[in-house]
Amino acid sequence: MPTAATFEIEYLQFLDADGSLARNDLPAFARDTRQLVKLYQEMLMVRIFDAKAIALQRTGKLGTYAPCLGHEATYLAIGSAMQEDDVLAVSYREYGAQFHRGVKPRELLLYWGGDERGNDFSGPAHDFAWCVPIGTQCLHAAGSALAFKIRKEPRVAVCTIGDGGSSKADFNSALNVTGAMQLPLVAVIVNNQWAISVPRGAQTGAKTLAQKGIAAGLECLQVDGNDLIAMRAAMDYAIKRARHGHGGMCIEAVTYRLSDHTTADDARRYRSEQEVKDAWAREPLRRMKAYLMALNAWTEEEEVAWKEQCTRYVDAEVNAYLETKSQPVEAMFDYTYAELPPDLVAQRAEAVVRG
Amino acid sequence: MPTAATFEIEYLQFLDADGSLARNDLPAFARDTRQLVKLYQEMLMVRIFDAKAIALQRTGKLGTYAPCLGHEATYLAIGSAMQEDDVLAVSYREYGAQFHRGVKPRELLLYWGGDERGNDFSGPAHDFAWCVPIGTQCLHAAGSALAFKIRKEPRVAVCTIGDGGSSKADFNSALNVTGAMQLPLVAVIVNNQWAISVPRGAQTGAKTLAQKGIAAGLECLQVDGNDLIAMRAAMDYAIKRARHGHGGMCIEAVTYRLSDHTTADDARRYRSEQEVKDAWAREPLRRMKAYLMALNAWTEEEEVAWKEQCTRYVDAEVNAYLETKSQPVEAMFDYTYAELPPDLVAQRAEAVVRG
Amino acid sequence: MAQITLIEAVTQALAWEMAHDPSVVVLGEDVGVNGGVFRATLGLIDRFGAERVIDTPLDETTIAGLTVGLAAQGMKPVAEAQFEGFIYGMLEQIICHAARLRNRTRGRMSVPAVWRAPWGGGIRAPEHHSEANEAIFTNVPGLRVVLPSSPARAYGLLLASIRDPDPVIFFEPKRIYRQYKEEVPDDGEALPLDVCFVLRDGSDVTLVTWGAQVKETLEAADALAAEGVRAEVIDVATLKPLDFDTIHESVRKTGRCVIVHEAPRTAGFGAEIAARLAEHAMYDLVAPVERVTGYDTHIPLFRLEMKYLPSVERIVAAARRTLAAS
Amino acid sequence: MAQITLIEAVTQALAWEMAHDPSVVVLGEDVGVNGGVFRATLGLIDRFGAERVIDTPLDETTIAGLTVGLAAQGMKPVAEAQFEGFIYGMLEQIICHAARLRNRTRGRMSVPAVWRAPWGGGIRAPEHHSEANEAIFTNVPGLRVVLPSSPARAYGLLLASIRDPDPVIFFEPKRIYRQYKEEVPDDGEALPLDVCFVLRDGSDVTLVTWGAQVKETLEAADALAAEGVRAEVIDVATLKPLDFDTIHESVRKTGRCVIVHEAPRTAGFGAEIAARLAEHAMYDLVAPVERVTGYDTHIPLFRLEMKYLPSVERIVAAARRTLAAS
Ligand SMILES: Cc1ncc(C[n+]2csc(CCOP(=O)(O)OP(=O)(O)O)c2C)c(N)n1
Ligand SMILES: Cc1ncc(C[n+]2csc(CCOP(=O)(O)OP(=O)(O)O)c2C)c(N)n1
Ligand SMILES: [Mg+2]
Ligand SMILES: [Mg+2]
Repeated sequence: MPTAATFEIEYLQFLDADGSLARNDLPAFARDTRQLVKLYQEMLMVRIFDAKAIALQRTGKLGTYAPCLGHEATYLAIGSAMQEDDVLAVSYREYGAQFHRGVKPRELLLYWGGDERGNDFSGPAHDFAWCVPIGTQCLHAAGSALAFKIRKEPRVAVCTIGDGGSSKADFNSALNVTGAMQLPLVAVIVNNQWAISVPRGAQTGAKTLAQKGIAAGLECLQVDGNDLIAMRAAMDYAIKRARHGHGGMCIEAVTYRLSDHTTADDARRYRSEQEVKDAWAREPLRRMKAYLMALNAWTEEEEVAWKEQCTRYVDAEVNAYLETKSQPVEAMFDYTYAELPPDLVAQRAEAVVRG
Repeated sequence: MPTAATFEIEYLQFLDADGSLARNDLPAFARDTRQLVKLYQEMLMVRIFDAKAIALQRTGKLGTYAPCLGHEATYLAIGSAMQEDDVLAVSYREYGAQFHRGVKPRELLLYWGGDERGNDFSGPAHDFAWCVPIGTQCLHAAGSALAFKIRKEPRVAVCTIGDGGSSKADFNSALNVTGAMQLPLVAVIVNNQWAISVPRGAQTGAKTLAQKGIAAGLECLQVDGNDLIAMRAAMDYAIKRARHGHGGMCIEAVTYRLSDHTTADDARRYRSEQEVKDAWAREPLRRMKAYLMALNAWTEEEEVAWKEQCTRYVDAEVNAYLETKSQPVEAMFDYTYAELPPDLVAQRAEAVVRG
Repeated sequence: MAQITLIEAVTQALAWEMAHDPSVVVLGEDVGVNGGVFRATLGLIDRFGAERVIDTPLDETTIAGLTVGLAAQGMKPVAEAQFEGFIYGMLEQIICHAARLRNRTRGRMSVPAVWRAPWGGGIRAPEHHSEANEAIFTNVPGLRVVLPSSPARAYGLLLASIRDPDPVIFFEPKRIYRQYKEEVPDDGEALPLDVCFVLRDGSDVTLVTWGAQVKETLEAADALAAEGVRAEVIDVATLKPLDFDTIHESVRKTGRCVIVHEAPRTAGFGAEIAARLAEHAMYDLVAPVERVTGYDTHIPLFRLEMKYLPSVERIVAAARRTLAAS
Repeated sequence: MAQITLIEAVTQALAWEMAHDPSVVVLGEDVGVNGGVFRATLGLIDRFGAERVIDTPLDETTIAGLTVGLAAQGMKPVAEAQFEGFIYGMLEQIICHAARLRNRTRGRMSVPAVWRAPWGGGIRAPEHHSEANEAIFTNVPGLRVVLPSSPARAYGLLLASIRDPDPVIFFEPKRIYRQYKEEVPDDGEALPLDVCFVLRDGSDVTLVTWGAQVKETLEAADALAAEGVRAEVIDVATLKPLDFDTIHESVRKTGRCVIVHEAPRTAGFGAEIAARLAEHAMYDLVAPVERVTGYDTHIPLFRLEMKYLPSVERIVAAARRTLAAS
């Protein structure tokens, strides 16, 4: 039979699970060891923050929290590959990317602590807030990319989505319109193998999640999402392509959720301890540390000192969060519309009186 | 780079635009010329019906009507490849498939004539009615396929969708769940190149529409949808696979909408006369007629006689439609719930009194 | 100055605002070369180009999500749902994001977008082309819901909707798209988004309605006038936020209220108006409130649809009941 | 006989019906091994297998569309939206198909399906986990909307909903999922889907509510009783179709009505009840109708959410106003 079309999905990895180089053609940025150290430090910071947030939740000082344990490399690669004026549209646990872009831990805590002010964060004002309705953020990124295209701005939109979320209608719609309109959008599927209790295999019959982009005519790539170098190289490539008008891309970052889904979840109900144990052998920090130590770019002493520094910083942020008073009751009215409609004035007054 | 996955989409055609064989490995059914003649006759019948329906609309005896001019081969292939207990979920112009399955022209006219009784048709009671919200029918087919799987029935669900509709969230969701659950579903994208005024190229950046199935891990095939033999061979293959538990398939039938989108549309506003003229050279009846005549299986005399027979049949159906009185006013209440809730009794009584 | 129809007023408003504000873009299915299936966007692509008059892929979720993204990044998108019956795929984006982004981000981001859709029954259209589903939107905080019923109000309210910093659902009563023409100066003058329009003064009974039903309601007022009954007719036009004051003031005067809409009765937006009367106007009312509405069934296919829609006779009969009651 | 919570009653009803009707299947996100994020489907996969307790891909459109297809082919699916705030992706399938298939096909096909979702605020959950969006469904003909507020009613109404030949939206007030236990015999006895439940007799004022607010409303009735005011408390429970007769009968007796719900006020379902009172009970009422509801804003994140939800004090104050008015 004649062939109408053929496709190939490549797999990208530089650092294997033990921190050895899987290939020699290191991208330029990765030859700058100082930059790698800095990113490694950021990953460590995120991990320390993550543990602290869980502790806060367990002691009743935070609401439900979605940890990011194991995803640090993927998120740091995303955050560090973007320019400030690019737009980031996340789901709800991409803290590494957001911290890199200027969001403060105290803001993050405020959000999970039940206070909308967490979303009025110190990161770029054009970045979207955490997005709970799965997948919907991808179309916000596509709309942003369309705005850039219309205004002829050399900016790129990046969205993230989970393996579960890659089944959601909005995600596929975002990919499709990206291909149809040649939008500068980079979609990253953070495949951590689980959507709460549903394993990756139950989401789709597709061999890779990267190939979701084929349906949209996008270039697709599968990456070791625990390998900061590969992830960053993939993001650099995709963002550059998009910025230069060559269209969007669909990247699957293969990683693993080492934590529960959220603090409201108990993953032992549905997955084996062995699977988690195996995944720890592939986690992103260990391999980067090994790699940097082999290069003599990082030492155990530096690690200890940096961790202490992180802890002090995180503690200060936690305190700032805990000391933030609740908003007054009228705060629930004041951002519903740009101006409070007359129809609502009485309700607000009533609420204020009630206190 | 290592390769994570590769894919290939094949293109299937047996009869070229002039009715010559494009390849020699004819499928078994196509060697039974009588069967081909019968299907050709059905295509002719549909075409005559289609013209009559447009005439009815133009003279104010029918509401908006969606013609199927040019799609006859695709629809007859679908209808004839299915078994009676399979389920068909159509959009709104798949008349050839439906007539083959027992739906009467008068029922079709009733529906487009503004009377719900058209949907209580003589086709299989488990077939879905015409479905106006684009794409939603595909998930009904998937749900049906899931029911068959649960009940271990060797039945298959078939859904059709347009090139435009292949952008709709529901369609992609249907493909995805078909792959994820290995459902016996055959999805046919009837790519007639236009979604009202929007050309195929504006819907997606994908090279083929068939490759939408790759995102779902489905086997995909692109077919000349104006070639009854190829379309039927594709359907036979896909349905057999599905019936035997090997999962779903995504078929793109490449055809052309020779008519306006509906009688409310004027395609001259947005597409060139030349394009339509060119498409007429590839239309499905002409080539099948040439093929059958070359085989001495069909003559001009038979054609004239058959057309007359069709006209008589269609006229009788049209009369039956025109003579069907409106439903009484209470008919708008009586199928809202299985039993009219007490809350609605007064409204019904009021409407009946008013008449 | 030309006389124009309601749909021409829509086009005129879009063109005015696109000409004066480069951040305004129009997007939807068939809005480009085809000018929309009703021709609401006719000629816009020629004037403003395909980058600002955007034919989208056929997916309402896509349209709605793009709209949120565009608006959040400083554009003013006017999205079209080809018919109100196809707006459901947009709801998650409208309810979870358009209506909430300002609140979610404490004002850091907002969604100054408009969702237009031809609305309502009575044009002998196919299934799903005749719904009146405005009630779905009226319980959602953060949205505005606008439903003009004349060329001038379509023009002025659409301008206001596009300029409004918050998301607006803008339904266009397709049955009266071309019902009559009136002079609508193309002067860029917007109308306020928070007042009802008193179309006719009267002292005996208040008829409250919106959309295409304004036609039947005014005819009912005529019929009542012939019987010596002076009906006040109010076109709500901006359903949410609601200007209840204007309605209340009228009922204070008349003591009677008939609410007319074509959506199904139960939990239709008429219920909110009746509820506010029950809360705030009990001592003003001299007769029970009446609702003349679509029935609590699906609007039937077109052979029966006119039996479903509120008729002049039904409105007159309800008004008479309020007069008899007291 | 065991004492069980509301959510255990849900599980018990699902298990009963699955054991007695092989066409009943459960589908949704995490309903299988995990037993649902609230454990409503706990243990069902062990008893009935993965073919009948189906973890779907993460897409509400998929869940809703599969449900329509399953039901149309003779199954009785019980679909779960993980939270009410994620139901919007299901609306096109629910409104255009579940609610219409019987009507569209003149009874040839139907959709005997249930959509369950944990509903409402007050559990300190993240964004979009606290909505009360029942009003959206109440204007849609062909649907039933059910909202139980006790273990026994959850059991009996869920059984009835699954057995009902039409589509039912079944919202579960998650704030009171585990509030208290009561004896609920596992006898397969369904409750009627078209009557309100009078939870407490009284002659001075009628308090009408549903869902989690039944708790505060009963407490308000207690507080009023302490002042010598006998409040009648009605749990609407089956919002659509509405049993207005029971409410009307109560108001005939009391002459006063306070409607309590946590959804935003404007065009909330309370409006429909107030509207019917304005239409049919004007001569019975001795005081204006009162609504005690969520405000017309988004339910805030949890630091403020209890200030948003109707409190006992607000209900008592409204009841007092009705008493003072007359
Ligand atoms: C539309 C929608 N449906 C359901 C949920 C509930 N929910 C929250 S997270 C989640 C699983 C997400 O899995 P995945 O996309 O793989 O992302 P991960 O949490 O693993 O990063 C679900 C079902 C939701 N937030 N939004
Ligand atoms: C959800 C939805 N959106 C919009 C429409 C309006 N509409 C009807 S047909 C059509 C174009 C369909 O094009 P395609 O899918 O290619 O099918 P074709 O009509 O060409 O067979 C549109 C936009 C609709 N019916 N449903
Ligand atoms: Mg995941
Ligand atoms: Mg088409």
